Amino acid sequence: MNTTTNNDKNMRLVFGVLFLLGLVAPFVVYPTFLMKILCFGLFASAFNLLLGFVGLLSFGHAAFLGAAGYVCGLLVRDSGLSPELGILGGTLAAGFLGWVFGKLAIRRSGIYFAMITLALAQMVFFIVQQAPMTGGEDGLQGVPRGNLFGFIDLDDNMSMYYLVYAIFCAGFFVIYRTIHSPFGQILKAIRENQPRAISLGYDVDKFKLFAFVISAALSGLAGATKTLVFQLASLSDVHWHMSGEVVLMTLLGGLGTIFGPLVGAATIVTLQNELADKVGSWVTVIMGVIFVLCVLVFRRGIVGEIQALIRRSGIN
Amino acid sequence: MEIFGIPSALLGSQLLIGLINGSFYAILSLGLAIIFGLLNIINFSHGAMYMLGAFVAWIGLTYFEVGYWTSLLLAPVLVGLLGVVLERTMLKQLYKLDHLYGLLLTFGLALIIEGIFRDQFGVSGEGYAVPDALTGLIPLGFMNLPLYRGWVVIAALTVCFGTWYMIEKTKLGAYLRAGTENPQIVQALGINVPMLITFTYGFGVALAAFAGVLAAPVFQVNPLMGSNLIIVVFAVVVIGGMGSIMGSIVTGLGLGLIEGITKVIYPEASSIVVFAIMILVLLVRPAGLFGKS
Amino acid sequence: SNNVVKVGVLTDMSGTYSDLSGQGAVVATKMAIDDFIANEKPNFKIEMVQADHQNKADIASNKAREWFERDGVDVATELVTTSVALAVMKVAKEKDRIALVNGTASATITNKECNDVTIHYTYDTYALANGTASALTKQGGKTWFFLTADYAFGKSLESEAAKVVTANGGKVLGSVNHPFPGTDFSSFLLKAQQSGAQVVGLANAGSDTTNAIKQAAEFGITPKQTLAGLLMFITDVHSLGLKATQGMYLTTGFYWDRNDDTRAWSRRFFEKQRKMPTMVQAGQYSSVYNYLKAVKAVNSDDTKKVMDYMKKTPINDFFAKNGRIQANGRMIHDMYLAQVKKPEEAKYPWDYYTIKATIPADQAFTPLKESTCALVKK
Amino acid sequence: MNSATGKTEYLRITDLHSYYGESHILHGIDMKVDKGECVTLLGRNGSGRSTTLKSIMGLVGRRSGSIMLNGTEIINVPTHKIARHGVGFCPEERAIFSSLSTEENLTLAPIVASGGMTDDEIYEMFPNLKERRNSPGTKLSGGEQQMLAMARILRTGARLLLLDEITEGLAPVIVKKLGEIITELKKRGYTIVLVEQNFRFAAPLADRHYVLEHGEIIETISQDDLPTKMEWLQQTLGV
Amino acid sequence: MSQYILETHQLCKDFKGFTAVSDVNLKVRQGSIHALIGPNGAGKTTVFNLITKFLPATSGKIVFKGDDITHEPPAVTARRGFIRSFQISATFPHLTALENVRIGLQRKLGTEFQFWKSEKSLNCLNDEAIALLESVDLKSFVNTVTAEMPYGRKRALEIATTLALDPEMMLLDEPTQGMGQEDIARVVDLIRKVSANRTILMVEHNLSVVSNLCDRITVLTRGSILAEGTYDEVSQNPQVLEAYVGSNDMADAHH
Ligand SMILES: Nc1ncnc2c1ncn2[C@@H]1O[C@H](COP(=O)(O)OP(=O)(O)OP(=O)(O)O)[C@@H](O)[C@H]1O
Ligand SMILES: Nc1ncnc2c1ncn2[C@@H]1O[C@H](COP(=O)(O)OP(=O)(O)OP(=O)(O)O)[C@@H](O)[C@H]1O
Ligand SMILES: [Mg+2]
Ligand SMILES: [Mg+2]
Repeated sequence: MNTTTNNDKNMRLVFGVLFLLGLVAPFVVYPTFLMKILCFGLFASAFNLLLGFVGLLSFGHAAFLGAAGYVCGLLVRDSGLSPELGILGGTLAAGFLGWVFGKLAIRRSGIYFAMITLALAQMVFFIVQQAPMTGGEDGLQGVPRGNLFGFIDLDDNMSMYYLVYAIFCAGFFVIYRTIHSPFGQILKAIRENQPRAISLGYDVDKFKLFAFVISAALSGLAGATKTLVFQLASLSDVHWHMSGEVVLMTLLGGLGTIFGPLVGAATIVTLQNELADKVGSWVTVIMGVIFVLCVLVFRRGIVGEIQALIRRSGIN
Repeated sequence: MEIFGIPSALLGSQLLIGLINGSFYAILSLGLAIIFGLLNIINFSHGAMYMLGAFVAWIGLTYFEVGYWTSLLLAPVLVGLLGVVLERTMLKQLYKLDHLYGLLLTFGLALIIEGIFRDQFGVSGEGYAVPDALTGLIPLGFMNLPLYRGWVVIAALTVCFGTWYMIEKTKLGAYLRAGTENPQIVQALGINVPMLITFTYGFGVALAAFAGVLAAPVFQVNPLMGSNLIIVVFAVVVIGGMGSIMGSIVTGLGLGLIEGITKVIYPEASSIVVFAIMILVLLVRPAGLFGKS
Repeated sequence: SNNVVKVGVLTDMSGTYSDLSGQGAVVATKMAIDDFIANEKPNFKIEMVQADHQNKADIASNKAREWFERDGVDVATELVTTSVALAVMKVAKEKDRIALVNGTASATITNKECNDVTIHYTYDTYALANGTASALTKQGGKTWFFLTADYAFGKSLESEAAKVVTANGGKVLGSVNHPFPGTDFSSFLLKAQQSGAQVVGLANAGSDTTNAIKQAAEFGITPKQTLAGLLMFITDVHSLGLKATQGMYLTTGFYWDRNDDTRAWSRRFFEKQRKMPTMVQAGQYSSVYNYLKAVKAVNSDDTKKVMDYMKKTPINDFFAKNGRIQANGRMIHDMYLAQVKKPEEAKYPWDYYTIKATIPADQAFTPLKESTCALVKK
Repeated sequence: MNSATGKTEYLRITDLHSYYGESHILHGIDMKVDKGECVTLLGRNGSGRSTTLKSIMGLVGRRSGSIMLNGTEIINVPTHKIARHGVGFCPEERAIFSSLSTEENLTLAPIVASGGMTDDEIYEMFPNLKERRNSPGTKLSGGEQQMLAMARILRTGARLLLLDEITEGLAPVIVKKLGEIITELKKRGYTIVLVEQNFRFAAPLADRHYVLEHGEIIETISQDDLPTKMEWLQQTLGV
Repeated sequence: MSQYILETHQLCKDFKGFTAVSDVNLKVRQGSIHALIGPNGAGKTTVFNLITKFLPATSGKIVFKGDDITHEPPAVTARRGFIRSFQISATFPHLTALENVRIGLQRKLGTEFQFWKSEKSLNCLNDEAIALLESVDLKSFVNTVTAEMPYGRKRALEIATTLALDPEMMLLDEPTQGMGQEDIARVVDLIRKVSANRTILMVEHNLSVVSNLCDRITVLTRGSILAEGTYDEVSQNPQVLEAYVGSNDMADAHH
């Protein structure tokens, strides 16, 4: 009992420190870059909710990120909606798409689940590529950031940053809450022993579907926000490589840890950004090497390894 | 004469071309199915191995004057050996873990291999000429079939059915089938299962390399030639039923045909018709057309 | 600013376009800067930064923002692939810096999406499609069939070419949209064959084009029917070889073996890159060099001053003949219709083209009055 | 067989510990089987008898201690090599392969030494198998599958047989038949380790009984001592 | 309503041509403790899987309290108050004993889909959970992670979790398998205790447990019912003796 309260305290401390860091960060680090990290951090965390806490590997999460981005972009640019409504629209669209994917895939498990989600995501890619209003391979360009609630000018990078930060914190909180909620308890039970959970009267498919929809909607939230940040949505967000990238982020940061995906996303985004100037065509090779190392020697990921280290030193 | 409003000559030629493309799907998905059967790994680097096969042929021809026919043997052997090394050094460590890790590892390997080749050879691709003995056209009436394409079908079918025969009718095949069911007991009967697994992986990727050599004279030899194909081939394996040998051959050929027809009726959809079919099949038969439970 | 001019090369170092641009574009930029310093002895410092946008518009836009806001980059250049170019143009406009677009083909850059900080330098879809289609139709290629990549870019190539074909008295017999990217084109090629058209126009790019050409030869389509690559680079010809490409027509903004100037520069480029330059790489050199000249001339890197100077100063160098930058940002210059040589005609490495015609600058590109760009006063 | 002279030690296990993942199942097993002997492992469900056999074959997660087979240490030898040293294992779950025909199942295991039974001898011993030669292995009845599992190791020339609950779920007639077969095998000089629930079946066949509890051997009873220990056995095992 | 809480009619299960269960007509009386015995592979676990819907029946009908539940999803059947345990211990290994039981209790709270609530909202169940753990002698394990508990204790925890749902009928698959003598005695007591007001159907190999606890016994061999009756009736049945015990004394099969 004592240890749990201690843990709670530590956790609260960690959260507090990180929260403050996020508040001051844009004065030190380039804000657009931070916003990108936050968007991908949220995306990876949402993905992790599914893989790390329900044990479902979706290889089609790019569809949610990308589709929400396009929906948000179209709503804001072409229908003239305000940014908050655009984000909301994107999120809802992703949630709905998640429901459709989930309905089709949820009864399969393991590799089959991964493959069906991949196939569905390919269909979404195809639609986005073909549809007349998406701009095809040019992407959806020139999305205005607009004014939040009609009076906060988001063209100012700092206001945009704090909006993204607020969205990230809200999304992250939803994920944290979901994991530590009555619902999350059942998810844990399902991951640990699915037949037993069924025999206790829980409709496992429904829980998985619900978790899938939450994960999809939050991925969509990340995608919609990203569209506003960069003022564009592009095909690469819907491409299956993006689905692979989010797995890499999650794995690198630490599967099933609460901060892992954020750390993983930050690492990958930083690498992509930094390597872009230095190694040229070796970026993909380096990504591949990271993948291989993660799988072979570093399975717990950065945060997982740190936690294990703390636990070990705590025992000694 | 017309069928569905399409001139039958056009339909006939498109079906034939579908069959040719299906041959590539069949060899590639066969390799994947074999690997999945025994190792329980979705080999994401299969596309990269296909590309390697084509590149070995190209490098052989360009730098060492190794001809097509030699490459047809040499490339699978070399790529198979690479597979053996990868299995021994990396994949081996993952069997006790969730299948997911095998998929992720091979995904990473694919990125590395393709990245290196892209850096070395660029993305425009390299040309590889049709071997002299196979140039020319066969007049079929409804179309003129390039001789080489005819050879592709024959070679692919031979290899596919040879593999099927080996697995269904020989002792080695019996080991493989038994190993798929219960590797521990097979090992307890005195069969070197780890070696069998290594061999299987090597053989599976050698098939991919073989397809690569077959493809070299038809498509540009390009570092990314496998990465787009591989997703479709996954779909083929899933539709056929993961791990099913016959399933992957038949489905590979069949989907080639369906794609061919789609290219006549609604060409824009030809790249996703496979995925649409996959979703339908999985809804009706979760284990795939030929899969067991 | 503060006596430093910073040039940012944002290109595709590893993806589909890395051969036609990529490292070669970086090399060309360096050459331009070094030559400029050596020739013009400027009183300001010149720095270059480079980045790989991996063909992702968000990476490109992020990088461009960072460059403009934090690193004081004055001009973002190269910008291959439309999504990247459009994204960076917008950032440049917002931050009041310059975008020099070279690798991208899309004509929207100087039409619907145009802005006053962008120069589209080397070529565009109109110039290529127009050049090849009109020349071929005039030479008697009256019936056409298009093989079109199923996306906006492919379709605009097709429609631009088709317009020219009909305008010159030709006829389009049909077209087929193929998935993008595709690998096997035989089904589509058979349709082209069955159409009986004299010319098969390839409204696609990169590996789609090369694969289609290769397979056209395999199916005996060439040489019975003529292939016209609507977007082809010398690297494509190089990778396919002359055997597969002989006799093809294409339009290019630059050919290394055209005259002594081009040869001299290209040989220097070849020393460093071991490949002959594409038009994008040559255009990259020219655009950066001329930008720097403008900065020197107005003695400022202020965007408006530089743009104004560039728009009113004609350009003539080894790359551009009769070059002029129009109000919509379109740099117009002579283009060349080339035919690929037969293998036996090639005398030395990279001896690939015969220049069949020069398309004068004012005919090569979209007439200014037809431009939908808002900057064009009508 | 039990004569004090002329005994050759065939299998000796010393301080064997075995683990499945984290859980420690065997806690130091010591036992010894001479050539031509038949011993049984008795114990309750879950006492570790099957695990002992699997440990000899190297089929557990991890093991330590020493297993000497005919003078060779095999504790670190991979499973297939142990089989090639002449050990035949008939697992509890029979493990007949459904994708193989009966005949393929039978001939799957490679011959490891000369002196195994010929196919004819086997078909003579198990006529059912001959009849159903071409049907898939798992279409056989439980009893037939058990015969098949036995038969496939008799073919290989293995001299040490590890038999796990071979009478489980079999009709008494077949059990009786298996008894005869084991007697016959003993006559031919096979060394046998038998895990059995069915004490009535095992008692007359065995030279010695090892009683396991919680992964340890708590008692060794030779056939001669059996009558005196009967009551103790009944108490501990309920037999 | 009939006196039978659970009935199966002509229940069959084929696995690809292999008939694991054929024409089983099982009738379980309300309030009884009913045992299902038979040799290994007789199909006992399969019958369990069929009546709890973990496997679809090939043919036949399952009736629970007068309702045909043959085609109901398993979770729905479970919510009827019809809960099973598993042959291999079925706990949630990385949760504590308390959390395990709470998973069972949580259902009646009706908050299982509320992802916005804190898990602290579940603490109101702690007292009840601890009481349940006490009832199975697991008080000292309340905060132990289940994976670290001894085997016998896990089975007890499983029963506690099942009890948390206050089921009307419990299905226990070999509840004493792999247990030491004193653990067995404890579980027997426990089962007897919880059988008040409940129906229990259990699979058990240990005949001393069966004779001790059960009111009725069904003997299964090769997928079909061989005999049914009280322990005494069954143990006199020569067919049962032959098929199950392999001798002419039922006591031989006691452990
Ligand atoms: N694969 C496994 N993983 C984890 N634990 C196992 C495994 N197999 C067996 N055990 C455990 O090891 C212990 C000993 O099992 P073993 O199979 O050796 O028992 P046994 O004496 O043969 O009993 P029986 O065959 O009658 O069940 C048991 O507690 C069992 O739960
Ligand atoms: N999923 C399955 N597929 C194929 N056969 C199966 C399957 N499940 C069980 N069987 C077979 O059905 C028969 C009955 O199995 P079941 O598990 O019901 O036996 P049991 O009576 O519970 O035995 P035990 O006492 O050993 O637990 C066995 O022969 C088994 O091999
Ligand atoms: Mg056992
Ligand atoms: Mg059972």
